[in-house]
Amino acid sequence: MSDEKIHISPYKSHIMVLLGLIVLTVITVLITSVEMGPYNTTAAMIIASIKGAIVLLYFMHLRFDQKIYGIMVAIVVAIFAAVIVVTFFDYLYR
Amino acid sequence: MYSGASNFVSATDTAFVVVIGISVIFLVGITLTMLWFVYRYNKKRNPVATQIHGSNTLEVVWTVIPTILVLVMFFYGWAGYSPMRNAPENAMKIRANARMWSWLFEYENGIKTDTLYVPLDKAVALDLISLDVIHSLYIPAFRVKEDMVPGKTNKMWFIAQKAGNYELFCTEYCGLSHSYMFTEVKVLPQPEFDVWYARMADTTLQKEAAKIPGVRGRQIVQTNGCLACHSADGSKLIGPTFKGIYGHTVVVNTDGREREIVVDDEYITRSIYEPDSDVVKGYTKGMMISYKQQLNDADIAEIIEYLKTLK
Amino acid sequence: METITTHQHADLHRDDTAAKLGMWLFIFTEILLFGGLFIVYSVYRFKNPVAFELAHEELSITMGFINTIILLVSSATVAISITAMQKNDRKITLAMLGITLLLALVFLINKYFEWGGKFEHGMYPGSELMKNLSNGDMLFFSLYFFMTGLHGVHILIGMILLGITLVKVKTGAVNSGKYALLENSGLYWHLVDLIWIFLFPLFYLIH
Amino acid sequence: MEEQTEHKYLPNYLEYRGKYKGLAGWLTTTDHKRIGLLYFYSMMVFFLAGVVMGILMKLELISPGEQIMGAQVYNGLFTLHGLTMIFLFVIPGVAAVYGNFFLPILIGAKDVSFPRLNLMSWYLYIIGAIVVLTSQFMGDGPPDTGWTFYAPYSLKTQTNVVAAVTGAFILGFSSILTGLNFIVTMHRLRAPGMGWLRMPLFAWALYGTGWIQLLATPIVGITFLMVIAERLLGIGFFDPAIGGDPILYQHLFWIYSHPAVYIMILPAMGAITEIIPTFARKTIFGYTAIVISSMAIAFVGYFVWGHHMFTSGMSSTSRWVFSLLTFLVAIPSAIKVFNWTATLYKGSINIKTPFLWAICFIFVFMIGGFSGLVLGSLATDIHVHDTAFVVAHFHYIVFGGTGFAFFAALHYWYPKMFAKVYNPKIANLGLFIFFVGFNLLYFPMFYLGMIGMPRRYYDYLPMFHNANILSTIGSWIMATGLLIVIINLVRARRGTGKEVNDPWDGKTLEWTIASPPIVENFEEIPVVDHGPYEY
Ligand code: HEA
Ligand code: HEA
Ligand code: HEC
Ligand code: CUA
Ligand SMILES: [Cu+2]
Repeated sequence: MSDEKIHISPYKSHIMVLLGLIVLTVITVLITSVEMGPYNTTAAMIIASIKGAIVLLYFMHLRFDQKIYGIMVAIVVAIFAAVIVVTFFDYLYR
Repeated sequence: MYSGASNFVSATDTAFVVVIGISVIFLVGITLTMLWFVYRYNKKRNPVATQIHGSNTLEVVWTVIPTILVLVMFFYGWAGYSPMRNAPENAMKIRANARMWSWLFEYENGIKTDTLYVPLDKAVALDLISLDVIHSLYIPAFRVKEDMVPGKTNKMWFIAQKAGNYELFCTEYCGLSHSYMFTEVKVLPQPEFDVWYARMADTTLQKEAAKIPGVRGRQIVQTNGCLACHSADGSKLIGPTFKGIYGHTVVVNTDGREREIVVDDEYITRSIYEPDSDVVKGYTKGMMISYKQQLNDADIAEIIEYLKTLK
Repeated sequence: METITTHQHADLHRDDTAAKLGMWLFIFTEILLFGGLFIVYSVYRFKNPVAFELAHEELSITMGFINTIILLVSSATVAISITAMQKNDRKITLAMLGITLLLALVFLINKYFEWGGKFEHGMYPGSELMKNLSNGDMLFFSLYFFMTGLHGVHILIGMILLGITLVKVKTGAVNSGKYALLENSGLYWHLVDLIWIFLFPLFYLIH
Repeated sequence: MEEQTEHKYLPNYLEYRGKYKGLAGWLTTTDHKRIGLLYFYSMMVFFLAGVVMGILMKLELISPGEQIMGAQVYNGLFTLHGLTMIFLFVIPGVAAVYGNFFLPILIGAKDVSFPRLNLMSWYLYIIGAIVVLTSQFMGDGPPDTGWTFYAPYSLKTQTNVVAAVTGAFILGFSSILTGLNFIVTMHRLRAPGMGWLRMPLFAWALYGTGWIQLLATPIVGITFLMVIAERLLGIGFFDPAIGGDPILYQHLFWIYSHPAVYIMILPAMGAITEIIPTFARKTIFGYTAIVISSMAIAFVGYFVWGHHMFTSGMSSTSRWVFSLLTFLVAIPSAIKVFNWTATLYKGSINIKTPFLWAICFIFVFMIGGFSGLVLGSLATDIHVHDTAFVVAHFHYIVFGGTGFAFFAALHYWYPKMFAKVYNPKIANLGLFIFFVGFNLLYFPMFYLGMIGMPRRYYDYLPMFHNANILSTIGSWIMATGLLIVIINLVRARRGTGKEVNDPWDGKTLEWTIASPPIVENFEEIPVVDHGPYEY
């Protein structure tokens, strides 16, 4: 038995989220086809992160679940990001 | 300790003394305290325990003090190490090549040796190059060590401060004969070094040597580390022995087929340039790397002369 | 957190929250599994920026785009199927799961053609062509095959999970009072989508 | 299989008959206690095999030149020894045996959250072990890369690396699933009233460990997969000939393998933390500080991996960053040692075998830890990296730490697990000989490293001879000690049972139930209204 109160997302919200994601995908494709030098990658990654966040928050229900899941996800993402940063202390300064 | 064999010894050994010193104090202190408690608060002497749940003051104290101490240790370690990174501009440059299981040092005037000769009191900078897998150049007396990573040139430098011979080891595991990948550093006073340097560069001497069949070839085989894998006396190492090899019939595996072949000039050349094309039965493929970069046809001709002498 | 401390249940065998927590933890593991590859990717891209940029032109943005859309839609259908289950609408649940599986299949077929195209050009792991590539290209394609391949494996696992769920919904073993399996397979499926969201720009949209 | 029996008499977990009897009953069990024992027995087999390999290596090293084996055999031997000890003994180690057996009991639960997954972890462990072992007999001979599988040697060697790496990959999964199971168990199944800060510290240690297992292991998993792909399919990742970066391999390997050393030590520290208050008859000093230090080790331990690579050609920036972080991770360990010592203060100490093991643990752990500081400091690590000094460090801290804690825990919980009592005099004698042998075996290696003897050396120069002789003799003394300890325990197991529900007068929940525990541990789930060590 789940002892959490159940939050039911309406169908409509799923559709809206999906539309949002598709729009963002189109934007990434468009943005990366304009010449912006190194900012292309940055832009693409920012959009991908936004999309990821949307999936996590709505599809994966983090927004409505107990906080603990959200906290865990945040910690995991932070650790992973830190690992990349620390790895790059090597490659950036070789 | 503090032998002064190189310019890095004193700072490194100071770091050792600091880290180990603090450690020993704590080790002895904590051990004695523990033993004292075990004795003093033994069940017999202290039948009823006093319940103490903790003390924030103490926790802070024994967090902050070790933190300060480790920062001190860090500092000494870093201070001893950071000069190792920056070789002076005027340092003498030597290319150090490592391959499975031998060393080759190339000097600016083209000399190649398998022993590292360096002048006394002069900065020497090594370019560390590996031809196959990772090795590591380690001179304990100098307190220096750096890996030799294929595809990447690492650097090392030092000033030898005492004449003499020192061990030089490979400390990164590199396969079968890792523990035999050993040579010496010979530190010579500048005048002696100069004599050696000039003599080695003198090609007339080599030409002289080349007059006696096989002598030059023997030198090449030695400096290129062939003898790490091929013996000259018939014993079996990683590769087949060189003794009696010339003119002899061997069974080789060519692209999965076995065939017999007589060892002649062409076969030897191929064995050196493309060792994997004919693999001698009973030996593993991929062990010997191609020497296309290091040896030319003239060298191989000399090697063949040498092999002919090994009856 | 103290609120969830007293929930020892007499019935050990049914703890949906535990199952969900377990699934989340497993997802973290998966994220780091791919994380390792993202580290490799970022390092090699950093070292070979030009080669990576040129190599990506071998990949078809259209294909990648279509696959992205497919996965996004399939993610939405899974989410809808869960809502439907909560509303006790089994028909929609089944339909949505069916569509998800179908989309997953289309994704794989698409991938099959994409890889197949590469193979036809002699471009596959270990091929002569690949061995003769320049270093940066070689790394790009190694990573491409490895990462999309591993992602493909995850699609398969996700399909199996969703397939089992579908059957169980049909038999009624998964129902509106007990749908942890559906929720967890859904979570897994979203993860597969999540990873693709990053793979897409990294391989197809380099600029 | 866990249906609650209706009878008055509740069978204990050893005699309980589920669907199957005998061996099949054990192999299909989902009882966490039985799974703990499955781990225990299989692990002891691997451990003893690893120990024999260690002894053989020492025998070979007794003097320069070939003694009993050739170089290829020696290289294969230290690889298998390292693999066995690391992946089959200390990484599952304390967590898989005592964690499985006692975690649910300590938090007042009937089992872990996913009992079947738990059994599956054990099967994965066994399968992984078998795959690793097949590498010895199939293909072109035993792998000879060392347990670190450094590229590009691991890509070049003709030996059977793929099998060994695959085995390690499977073992990684086993470890991940165990960690996952424990974390969920602690979140979900704590007895009513047992808030997070009333959990025994062993449980906390397992909680930290679980997170490391979960977040670090997949990195090495994927790295191993890449090595396999590179060897089998020829898609290049690490071979410099195709632009790969061998140093990147090292980063990935140590991103896991450094945290892995804390997977080994945290549960060990946790076990010691259970033992000390019990025998000091006193509540633990600084409960919260220990909790925080466990979590801090888990967290900071994630960011120090580069200290294994100080000489690899990493950038200078990384080197000092990693050195600094390495020193910081020593602090939480220090906090634990201080708290253990402080717990003894004004206690009423009951000197029993487990306590003696714990004290010895603290001593050797300190030596291991302090030698870790020597390695963490840049200048000194440059000198002793990849020498016998490192070998001494990790034997002191892995064997001395985790190994000692394993035996401490075994002597502590033995009566609970089997309801048998061992002979304490013989146990103490065994410990004494073991301890002397241990130090004689490994201490000379510190010296050898300082004078420059590299590790993984099959043969060495005469200048290293004397210390090596001492060390080899130490290995025999230690073998004698371990033999005594083990024989004593085996004899006790064979002996008659005793009523020993609470032989040490412990306060944690496992001492409130019967020995051996009944199938679902508690007749009734306890309600907890105080901290774990209230004397
Ligand atoms: C259980 C496993 C374990 C543990 C817990 C540790 C703990 C530590 N290790 Fe160790 N280590 C290994 C297992 C472990 N290690 C292994 C297996 C290898 C070799 C791998 C291989 O190459 O094969 C290795 C290698 C290794 C290296 C690489 C050496 C090299 O190859 O050059 C380094 C370098 O920094 C290091 C450092 C440390 C440090 C600083 C700690 C610290 O966490 C120690 C902290 C403890 C203390 C400091 C003692 C207690 C403190 C006090 C009593 C208070 C007083 C303290 C102060 C004043 C600070 N270790
Ligand atoms: C838990 C971890 C663990 C443990 C317990 C041990 C235990 C031992 N190790 Fe360890 N060792 C490692 C982990 C461990 N090792 C690792 C990770 C490596 C690195 C591998 C690599 O480089 O890749 C290593 C490497 C290593 C080397 C270095 C190889 C080299 O660099 O050249 C040596 C050399 O002597 C060695 C020796 C020993 C010995 C003698 C024991 C013995 O345990 C000592 C104690 C012996 C006993 C307690 C005997 C008990 C006796 C019996 C049970 C009866 C049966 C016995 C007989 C019939 C003889 N080990
Ligand atoms: C790392 C070890 C190694 C080194 C160094 C090495 N070899 Fe070899 N060599 C082998 C092995 C193994 C074989 C057998 C397998 C094969 O044919 O590839 C071999 C085969 C040969 C053969 C063919 C032998 C026969 O009996 O048919 C010749 C000739 C040879 N090597 C010459 C050399 C020369 C010259 C050098 C140095 C410039 C050298 N090798 C360095 C390992 C080595
Ligand atoms: Cu070269 Cu070891
Ligand atoms: Cu480490």
